[in-house]
Amino acid sequence: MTATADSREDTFPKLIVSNARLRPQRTAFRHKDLGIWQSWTWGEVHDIVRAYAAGLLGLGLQRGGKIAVIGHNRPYLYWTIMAAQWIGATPIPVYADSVADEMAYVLAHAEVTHAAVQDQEQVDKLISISDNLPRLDHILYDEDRGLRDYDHSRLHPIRKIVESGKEKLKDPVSMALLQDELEKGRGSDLAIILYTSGTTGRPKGVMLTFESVIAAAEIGCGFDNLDEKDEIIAYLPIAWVGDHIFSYAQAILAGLCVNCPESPETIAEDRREIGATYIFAPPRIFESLLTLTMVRMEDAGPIKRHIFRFFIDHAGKVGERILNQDPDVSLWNRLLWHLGNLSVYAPLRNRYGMTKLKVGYTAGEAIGPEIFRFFRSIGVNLKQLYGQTEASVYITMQPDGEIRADTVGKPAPRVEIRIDESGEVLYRSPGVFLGYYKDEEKTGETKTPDGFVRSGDAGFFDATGHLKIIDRAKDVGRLRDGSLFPPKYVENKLKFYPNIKEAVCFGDGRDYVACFINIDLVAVSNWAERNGVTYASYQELSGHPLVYDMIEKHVNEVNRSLSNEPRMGGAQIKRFLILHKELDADDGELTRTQKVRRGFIAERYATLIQALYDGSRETDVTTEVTFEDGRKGTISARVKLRDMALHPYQGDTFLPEAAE
Amino acid sequence: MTSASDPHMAADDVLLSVEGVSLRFGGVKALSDVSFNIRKGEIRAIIGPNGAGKTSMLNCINGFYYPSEGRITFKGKTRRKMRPHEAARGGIARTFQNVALFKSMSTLDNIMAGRSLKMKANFFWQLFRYGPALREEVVHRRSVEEIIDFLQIPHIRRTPVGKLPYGLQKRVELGRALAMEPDLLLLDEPMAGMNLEEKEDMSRFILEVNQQFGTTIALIEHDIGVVMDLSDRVVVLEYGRKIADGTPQEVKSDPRVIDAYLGIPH
Amino acid sequence: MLYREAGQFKSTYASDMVVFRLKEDRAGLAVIILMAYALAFMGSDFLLQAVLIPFLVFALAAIGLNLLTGYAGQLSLGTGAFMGVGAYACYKLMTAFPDINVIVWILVSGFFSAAVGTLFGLPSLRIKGFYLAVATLAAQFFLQWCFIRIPWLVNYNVSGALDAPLRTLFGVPVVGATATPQTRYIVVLTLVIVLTWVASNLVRGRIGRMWIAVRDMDLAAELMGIRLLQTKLLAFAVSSYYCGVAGALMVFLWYGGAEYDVFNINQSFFILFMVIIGGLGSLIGSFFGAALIFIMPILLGIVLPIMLAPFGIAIGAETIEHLRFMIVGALIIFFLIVEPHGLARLWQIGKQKLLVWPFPY
Amino acid sequence: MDVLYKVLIEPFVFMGEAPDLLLQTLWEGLVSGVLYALIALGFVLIFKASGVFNFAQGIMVVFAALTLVGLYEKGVPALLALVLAGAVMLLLAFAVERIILRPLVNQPDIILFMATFGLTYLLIGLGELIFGGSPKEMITGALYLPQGTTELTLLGGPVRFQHLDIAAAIIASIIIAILAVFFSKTRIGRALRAVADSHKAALSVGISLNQIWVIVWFAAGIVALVAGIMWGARSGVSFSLQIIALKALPVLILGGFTSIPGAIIGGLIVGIGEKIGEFYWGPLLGGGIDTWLAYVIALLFLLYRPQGLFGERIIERI
Repeated sequence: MTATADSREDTFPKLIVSNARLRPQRTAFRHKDLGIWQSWTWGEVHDIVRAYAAGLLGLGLQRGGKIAVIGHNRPYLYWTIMAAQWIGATPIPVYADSVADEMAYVLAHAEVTHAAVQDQEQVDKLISISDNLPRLDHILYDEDRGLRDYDHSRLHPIRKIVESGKEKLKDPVSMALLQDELEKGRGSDLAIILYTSGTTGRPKGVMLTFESVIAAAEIGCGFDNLDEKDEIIAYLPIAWVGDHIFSYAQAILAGLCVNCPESPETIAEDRREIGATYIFAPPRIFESLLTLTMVRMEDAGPIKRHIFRFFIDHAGKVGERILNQDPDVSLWNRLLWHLGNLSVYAPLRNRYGMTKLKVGYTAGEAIGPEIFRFFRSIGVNLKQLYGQTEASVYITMQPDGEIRADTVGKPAPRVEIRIDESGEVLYRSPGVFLGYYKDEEKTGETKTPDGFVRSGDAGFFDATGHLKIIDRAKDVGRLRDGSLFPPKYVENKLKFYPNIKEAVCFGDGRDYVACFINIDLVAVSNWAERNGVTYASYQELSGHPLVYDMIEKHVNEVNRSLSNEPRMGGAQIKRFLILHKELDADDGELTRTQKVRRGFIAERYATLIQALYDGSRETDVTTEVTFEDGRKGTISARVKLRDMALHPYQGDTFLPEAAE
Repeated sequence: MTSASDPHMAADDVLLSVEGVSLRFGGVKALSDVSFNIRKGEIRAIIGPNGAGKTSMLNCINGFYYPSEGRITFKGKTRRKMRPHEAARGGIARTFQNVALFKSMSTLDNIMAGRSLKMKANFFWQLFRYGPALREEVVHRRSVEEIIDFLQIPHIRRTPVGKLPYGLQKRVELGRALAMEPDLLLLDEPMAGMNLEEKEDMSRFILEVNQQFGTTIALIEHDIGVVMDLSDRVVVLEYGRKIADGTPQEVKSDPRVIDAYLGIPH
Repeated sequence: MLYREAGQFKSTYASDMVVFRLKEDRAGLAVIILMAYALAFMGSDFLLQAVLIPFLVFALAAIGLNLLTGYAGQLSLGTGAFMGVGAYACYKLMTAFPDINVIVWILVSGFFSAAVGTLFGLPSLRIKGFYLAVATLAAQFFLQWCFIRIPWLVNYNVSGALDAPLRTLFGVPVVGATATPQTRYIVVLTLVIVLTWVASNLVRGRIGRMWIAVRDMDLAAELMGIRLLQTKLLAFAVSSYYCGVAGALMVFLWYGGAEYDVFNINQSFFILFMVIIGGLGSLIGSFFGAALIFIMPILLGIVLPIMLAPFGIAIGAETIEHLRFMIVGALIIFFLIVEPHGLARLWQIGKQKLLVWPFPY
Repeated sequence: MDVLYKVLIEPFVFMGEAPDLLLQTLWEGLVSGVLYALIALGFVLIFKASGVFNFAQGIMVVFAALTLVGLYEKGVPALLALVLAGAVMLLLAFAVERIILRPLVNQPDIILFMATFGLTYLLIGLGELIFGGSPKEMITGALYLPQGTTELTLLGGPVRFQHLDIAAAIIASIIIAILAVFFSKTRIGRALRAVADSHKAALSVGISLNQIWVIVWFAAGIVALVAGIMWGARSGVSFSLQIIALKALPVLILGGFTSIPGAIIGGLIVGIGEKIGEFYWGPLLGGGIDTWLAYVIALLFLLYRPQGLFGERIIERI
């Protein structure tokens, strides 16, 4: 760990100053813009941020004020966070793809007076809700396209604010003022409020202090020895705690370089160009990479396909052990793996842009064991971690050599974990949050008097001391016969099949488990093409009998696997249906981070749930949908239901033991 | 991308005027005695049924055809004969009804080719791609990237345009014309063969070009809705003759136009 | 498969616009150039004299024709004659000013063929395609006639042929009977590398884009302010320059003397084949085309007798010659059917496959 | 002044002084012009029906003539050899359609053009392999072609008419006439013309494109055979005839690629112009100018009228 946490540098602005001193010429940010990677050194970033901070002061943003940050990963938006922190204001990053209503709630709740946004789209959104935001005074924007003819009385290009700040800083008084503001910052100050999208209810503002965020960043940087030579690509929402810790806190702490892609369409290419050394991504990213790989390989020539199969199979056998530096792998197997590395694995890693990858993390949800093992077997050092916004991410991590697909690792450094009698995981660490913004009650519910935080997840430690998460604590339900029903656990098992994109299981307080399934259009349409299944629409494909047969096989396999696990046998799926439409965040069915909103779905598709439990063979349903352009409409369909045969299992129903 | 003309210039400042222009091919008369003008900074639509001579009119304006009679005055200069490349040098750019891109080149190179006129480095430096030649390439590459950014096509930067879908090709062609930083931009059916979404995008780009760079635009379009939304003034041709000229509202209510064009169901 | 482009990002336009954007390509090129020079010391005289020198000369001529036909889209059947102009010009200059270095004269001689080429390119303003090909045929036959009928060109030499007087570079003979194949090869190789680099500079810049624009859609090019005649004439001039230099190299560094007959119409066709088979509009294709059209018959001449020997078929040199003609003809047709865009396209596809390996696309 | 006199005045004075020589030159020009026209006709046939600029037309002339002579030398009776040579041309037409045209349909013109280059090399190799590379005598006698010379005194001097030339002119004219009639009067002929305009139109006549290709290539083969016999009788059968066939190019330029009358008139202009030029102006330049004169004539003509004598004016549209 080269970037030591100098005790004096207890805020990010102070760390930036120190970066500008220690490594003024190292690249701090890159942004693919106008076809090339425009770059800024730490020295330049420091100057811009300081001037920006001066400019923000000029716009009336003050210590304790709030500024919203809305948009994709752009250097100027990250710098907005830095500049705001410099003058003691609190940045509030907001998901860029939130619809206006959601955004209005967050901005009003946070009482923002300023907003820095990416482009015209966000400006329009803010203007459309400005009636609900009387406090919002100034909107700053990064890209000026289309904004030329807007009323500029409260609209400013960020660059102009930076310029005005530069002008101001020519005055020694202003310069001194800025220095003063910098020094006023304390580690215990509020650094940022991150709104969690929340699977239920309104978003909550998680308040994090500099101390917490920096401590978390220290944990991360220390654990994997990150330094200024590392490169990270920032493409996940800046309002997500993962991006904030990885692309912001750790980048500043370690002095590493943050790369912002050009546009959503070019991420794959940009990722490859940069060749990041450090990545953090939710499982769905890895899942889609693997799906894409398999789909593409279907189109490869037979020889290539055989080579690929052969080496991937070989990697499946020994790859992980080689990565774990297991000495028991035979010389021949090692040789073969290296041959495979030359011909398949290294080129694959290259296509994924992971050639230079030191370590990659996945978190946020359970990753399919096949997916996890696949990446590890071809030499990608992928690890899981378990974290939460309230913990500034880190709760458990997987140390080198102890990486397994089915657990999330050991407690991270400086983190204490205990499991309460109901099976809920509680943790205490330097990274824990201050509280929920303007919500004492919720804060009290979540934080125990002794400083532990209720994670809301149910889990247990296995024999090796690794934590295993089974579900949201409140979601773990019981069937009417008393057997355990962890819906997420079952759903994840289903979702590990590439053909299944989303699954929603029901069963709490009922006689048996039943399930909605969403097919994965890419994988299934590819399957359809190969199997001569013709279809005209998503709806038709999802209702196709052959598709049902295929999904039935998957469900059956999941049932068998559940029947073999202790305590889980009762959670086998008895009936399922395939939804006629894709679950969509625009319809409120998913959160912005693509998590299922169970309650909402249950309400919306009540007729379907009724059909699942009344034994009918098919049922009609009409659903209101929101199209991409915002118009609303309805679709109706006749949905078929399938019954499954259950596998026999041992009927033990005790709760997971808490292990410490 | 900057443009010489100021968008806030007086609206009645005439950029181009066409006076009594006729065009004959052998015995066929494609245009007869057409007169109209285009003011600085406006969006001027030319509409009319098929075969009304709209494209021929554009071809006369940018020097591809010489009018058999009549005069065309551009930026105060009247001329009878002008070669197309002279028109280009004078500041007239153009897109075509059936996309006339350089098919084997990438999007980037197509738009770069649009800047040929602006590039001055002599042959000697070109030989070694050094000094002024390289500096010039870099400077113009940047301008081209700005156009690519403006048209939101960074993902097809290196794709040979022949492989692009039609809608994107039209967009690249617009980019190539913009690269010339024209004073007058002639668009021949910029939205032909596009779906609704593509049409909306294209309309937005046309408006933005007009507003941001102050470029004067003359366009031929079949989609009446688009014409009415976009244009400041409309001239209507039928069988090579002008039958109406005025604001979209005026033209819409002109009985001759209704007879000749709008009345015909499409 | 061999590529690791992850991490090779560009932060300036200059580095984004280089020919070889990936370091693997740059390394490959370096290896090829090194090996080419190493061959000067390792290759036999036969290899240098009968295979490599002519290959390079033809490649240069093919680049010349490719600039005109492949890039600017102007079909020419007069390549042989333009090469001849270069050779005769070089001879006159070399004998008139024996003290000036021969390399200078080789490079200067290209200007003469450039001038002649420009003259014969004038009709390209009005005529296109096959019609233009006939115009260049006029150049071919007229110039060839000049080579025969104007004895001044060969300094009233009774034989009517060009000969190669002794000329040295740094004291080492490069032209003339005493010049070793090794020296000549190194000189030719160096010139070809430099001129290829220059050609690549041209085609990647404004001029190249203008040529391609004129080729792909001349009307649109003109409406964008590109003057067609100037652009086409420039293509004729540059193309003829390359052909002229190739002609001079051919006579003085390969044959060591020649008659007018080497610049006949068949030479023109021969080089056109190279361009077409190699790939129109591709510099590397010119090398591939030259290799296939020139080296393959040589290989056939060696391989055919060996292959047929086990069957007890002994064939005379004449028959081999005939078979070679047939096979070249058949191969041209075959390649056109399999890949009309030439070997360069195959090369490009192959590279792309390596780049996306193991994916098919 | 002297030069101008020699170029502008003297040749005409000479013409006037010796009209018999002028007549002789004109006659020779006419004969070669007719033969040029015949070869050009082969090009036109193929170009009209398939859009292919058949560079191999020249070698087809040689190949046809070689086949005829070669068969005769092997002991086949002359007339049977003639029929067999025709059959070989039919075979060739089938082969070309199968091997070249069908796989390359829809490719750009230049690709098809290059393919005929390949065909040229293939035929050269094949011809030399089978019949040897040395020049052969045309079997004029065995084919009952007239020989000998008639010398008439015309315009004050002796003018010689080779019987063979007379025959050549007559036969060539007959072939041209037959083709012209075939094209304008018969169903297949009209179909061929339809192909030139649109492939669909041809299909509506009920003839497949492939058949049409075979027919035109066969017709071009027969034309080549006749041309080969005539040229061969005048100057021997060898591969250098191929170069003479290239003379058909300027003829085509003058006449337009798709016009039969154009090919005839172009052929005559080239043939006569070349002979006159060579005879009257050639000596000024040291002789041998007939190798390029035709091209230069065509070139100058093109600059004046890019679409040829009979081509339609091209109106470019965008």
